[in-house]
Parts: sequence; C-alpha cells; structure tokens
Amino acid sequence: MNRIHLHIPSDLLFERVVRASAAELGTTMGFSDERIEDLKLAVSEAVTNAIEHGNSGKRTASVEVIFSLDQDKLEIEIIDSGPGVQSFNTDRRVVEEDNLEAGMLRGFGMYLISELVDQYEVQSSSEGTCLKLRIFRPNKPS
Amino acid sequence: MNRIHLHIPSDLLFERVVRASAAELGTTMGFSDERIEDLKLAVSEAVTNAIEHGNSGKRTASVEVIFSLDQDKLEIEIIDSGPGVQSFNTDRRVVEEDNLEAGMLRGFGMYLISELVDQYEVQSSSEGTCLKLRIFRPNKPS
Amino acid sequence: MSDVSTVIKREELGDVAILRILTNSVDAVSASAIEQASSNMNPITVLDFADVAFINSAGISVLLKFVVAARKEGHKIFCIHVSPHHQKIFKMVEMTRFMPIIEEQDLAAYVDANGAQAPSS
Amino acid sequence: MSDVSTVIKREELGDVAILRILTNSVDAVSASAIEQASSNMNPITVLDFADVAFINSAGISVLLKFVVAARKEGHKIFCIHVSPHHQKIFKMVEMTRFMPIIEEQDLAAYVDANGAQAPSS
Ligand SMILES: Nc1ncnc2c1ncn2[C@@H]1O[C@H](COP(=O)(O)OP(=O)(O)O)[C@@H](O)[C@H]1O
Ligand SMILES: Nc1ncnc2c1ncn2[C@@H]1O[C@H](COP(=O)(O)OP(=O)(O)O)[C@@H](O)[C@H]1O
Repeated sequence: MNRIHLHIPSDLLFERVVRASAAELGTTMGFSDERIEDLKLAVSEAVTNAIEHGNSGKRTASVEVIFSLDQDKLEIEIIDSGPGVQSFNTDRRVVEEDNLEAGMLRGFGMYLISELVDQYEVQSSSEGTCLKLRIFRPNKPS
Repeated sequence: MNRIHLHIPSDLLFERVVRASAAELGTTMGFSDERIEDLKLAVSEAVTNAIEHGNSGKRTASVEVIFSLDQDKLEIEIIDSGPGVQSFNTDRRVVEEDNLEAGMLRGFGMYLISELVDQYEVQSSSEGTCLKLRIFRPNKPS
Repeated sequence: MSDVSTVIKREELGDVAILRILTNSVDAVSASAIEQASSNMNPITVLDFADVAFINSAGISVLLKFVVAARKEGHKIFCIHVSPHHQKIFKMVEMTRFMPIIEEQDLAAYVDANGAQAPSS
Repeated sequence: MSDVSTVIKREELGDVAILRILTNSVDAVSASAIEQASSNMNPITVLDFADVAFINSAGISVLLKFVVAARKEGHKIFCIHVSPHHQKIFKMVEMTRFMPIIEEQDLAAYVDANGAQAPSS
C-alpha cells in the first residue's frame, strides 16, 4: 500500500494544496473526471472543517492529511487537533428561504461529503477529529 | 512563516503530487505562469533524483518535501535517505551527437535546476541528501 | 487576490448585467473578492461560470449572498456555463431554485427581444 | 497508462506521420508508453505537443529516443505546438538542433507542395 502524508498550517489558502494533491492521486487511481471532482469537493469540505471548526483557524495547529492508495480504493484521513465533535449531521441540507433571510448560508459540508464519497468514518475525541473518506476504484485492475 | 510538509514513497508516480502542490503554492505566492513552470520543473527534477539516485527507488524509503513560504520567497527542501553525493555537476549540459549515439540520454536534471531557481544549496552525507531550492517573489507585497 | 477586478469582470448586455467569474476556484480564498461584486447588480444579473473549475460550500455561501442581495431589491439572478459536475452539486443543495441555470441562446434571445444590441460574434 | 493508443495518436498527413502526444505530462510515468510510438515513424515525422503541459528530463530522454530512432533510418523529426516555456527548455539543452520546431502553416505548406490532401478545417 502507498501512503502520502501532507501537513498544512490551518490556513484555508493551503486547502487548495490538499485538493490539488487529491486530484493528482485520483488520476493515479484511474478515477473518472467526474469522480475526481467528487473527490476534490469532499476533501475540500473536510479540510475546511478541520481548519475552521477543528483547529479554529489557529495557524500554528496543523492539519494532517494521509492518502492511502491500494488496489481497490483511495482512503483519505483528515486529522485536526481540535476539541472534537459529538456527532455530525449529514442529513440532506438544501438552500431554504428562511435560512437565506436569516443569513444562514453555510452547513452543506457534511451533507456533501456523505453523498460524494463511497464510505466515511468519524473518530472524534477531545484530542481532535479524524474524518476518513473512501472512494473505490470502478473496477479492479486485471 | 508557513510550512507545508509532504512525504511520498519512492515511486515516480508520486512525483506528480509534489509537482501539483508546488504549482499551487507558486500561485499562492503570486508567481507568474512562466515562473510556476520553472518551479514545477526544478521540483520535478529534484524529486526524481531523490527517488532514483537517493533512495534507489526503494519504495519503502520516503522522500520528504518541505515547502516554506515567507514574504519574499518560496523555499523547497527535497530530502532523501540515500548514500549521499560528493558533488553535483551543474555545468551546462546539452544534447550531443556522441551521447545520442552512445544512448546517453540523461543528465540534464542538475543543470536545469541550477538555471531555473534563484538559489540552491546541497547538504549531503552518508545519511542522505537535502537539496534546497529558493525562488524569490517578483516584488514585495506592500 | 483581494482585487475584485481580477476575480469578476462586469459586462452589460442590454439591461442585463453579466458577471464573469474569472477565478477558477470559488472557495474561501476567493470568496471575499467575489462578494464585492454583489453590490453592483442589475434587475437581471447573470453569473457566468465558464472559467470556474471548482466550487465548494464556502463558494456556495458567497453565491448565496448574490441571491440574498438580489431578493432584497426584487431583482432576478441566473447562471450560465455551469459544468455538469456543478449542475449536479447545485441540484443537490437546490441552488437552482434561487439561481436558475440558463442557456447562452436563451440569454441572447432575451436580450434581442428587449431591443438591446447583441454582441457580434 | 501503458496503453500507447491513449498516450499517442498517430495520423498521416500526406507522407508525414504526425504523432499527437495526448498525455499532458511527458515524464517518467508516461515515458514507456510514449516510447513505443518511436518504432512507427515515417521519413518525416512530426511530434505534436499541443496537449502537453509538462516535460521534465525523463521526458526529454524519451523524446531523444525518437531522435535516435529517426537518425538510424536517416529520417527527419520535427515538433509543433511547443509552448513558450518548453521552447525555452528545448533551447537550454539544444534539443532544437535535433528536433527543430516548425509552425503549423509550414507543415501545411509542405504537405500541399507534396501533393497530399490537406485536412478540411
Ligand atoms: N473537524 C471538526 N471539528 C469539530 N467540529 C466539526 C468538524 N467538522 C464539522 N464540525 C461541526 O459540524 C458542523 C457541520 O459542518 P458542515 O456541514 O461542514 O457545515 P459548516 O462547516 O458550513 O458549518 C459544523 O458547523 C461544526 O459544528
Ligand atoms: N539525491 C541524490 N542522491 C545521490 N546522488 C544524486 C542525487 N541527485 C543527483 N545525484 C547524482 O548526480 C547525477 C546528476 O543528476 P542529474 O543532472 O539530475 O542527471 P540524471 O539524474 O539524469 O543522471 C546523478 O546521475 C547522480 O549520480
């Protein structure tokens, strides 16, 4: 199995670097263009949450990303050292009139992640949160 | 100062991930498109050498890449755990008839690196090699 | 990054304002520069996504600010040149209810019908 | 990755072989698939770099295999649609002495002069 590690400071500028790496690894895995777009978006949402909610934007706190490639899947772990979260809400979340009027324009991240990847897992404690995303290869290499 | 760490297995497939990260960070630094191409090529050559000559392609030996961004420059350290090198030859190296006939089609990497970056430094010992590349920002942010 | 003119190019086509998003990534980094253009809309405003390769939820959030600003004034907002992937994402979160996707020819037809000069192609 | 047909598309324009490199990265990963096409050249062969965004020295090395193969047969090899960045790199290592860069119209003119049908545009 191949592992790629990436550490970035908690600055949303560097979310773009993780995203670019994810795209490249999606290509390596032979994913379709559309699947690579799904991957980029899911990774982007997870890293954004790790920076904003996990590390509360403390630049000195880094976000660790581990990409694990094997025959049948790409697994991505996004790890922060924040206060953790009791439970994630991955219910369908759509734009609503009331929310627009109240200026509540966020909250799509976890729903998008849950829809875009094949599997996800959360491990969270007072030491931090690890979100694990998995995308499977369309068909096994011969 | 911002630091991004990246670890890859010694497989040339993952040189592309480092290159994609370098390109994204070049954009973040405000480098011109042409300068970003220079950066990508220099990083690509350095990572290729670290994989091929440093770690001799032993996949389990990882190559570490550290990007350090500050106000005036991007510095990239490419670190392997190979046997080290006495001295690098960065003389101008061009395609030559005799070499073509002898099938010697390599050896441009260090020359290209030395031309494309603003500064470079080598630290090498029997523990491994660290090649440090620097590219400066065109003008300081106000 | 913070210079709005490098991130949005504003054009008028008849009475329609067309805001061409020039950054390829509509995300937290480009959001504030994009947002500035939401103060300069027409009764009919079209966001052009031709150059946009990526949108995340921070990007969706800034797009919704255009929706909010348009609704306050009773204005209408549309989008054009949305990639298949982003059409999927927009449908998932029902963005399209508030920012319908239109076709280039429908925009041209509207502008023609309203007596404005269509740009020569 | 190893399927040559996905990495190189071979076309004939009159008696000229045009090898369109379809991968955007000419590097160690794509090298072996690209190299396979070097066994299928014409007396005049043109490498088309229109889709190529990146070339490193592992890529230069595989391009030189085309030069070597062409020289063995007394054939000529040219390249077309080389980006300004890669023109710079090719000049640095003097690739252009062995694989001159030509313009689209010069290729078309040559093909015309030699009585071949130019492709309808
Ligand atoms: N890494 C994390 N650490 C702590 N809390 C988190 C983390 N990721 C998500 N959350 C919590 O889950 C909520 C929902 O996240 P999300 O659906 O992405 O919406 P948004 O980030 O726009 O609020 C966040 O508001 C936050 O409270
Ligand atoms: N990281 C490294 N560790 C050990 N030796 C190296 C390293 N990088 C370069 N070298 C040595 O320097 C030589 C020149 O490298 P380069 O100019 O890139 O050409 P090439 O890699 O094509 O041989 C290599 O052949 C190798 O002997």
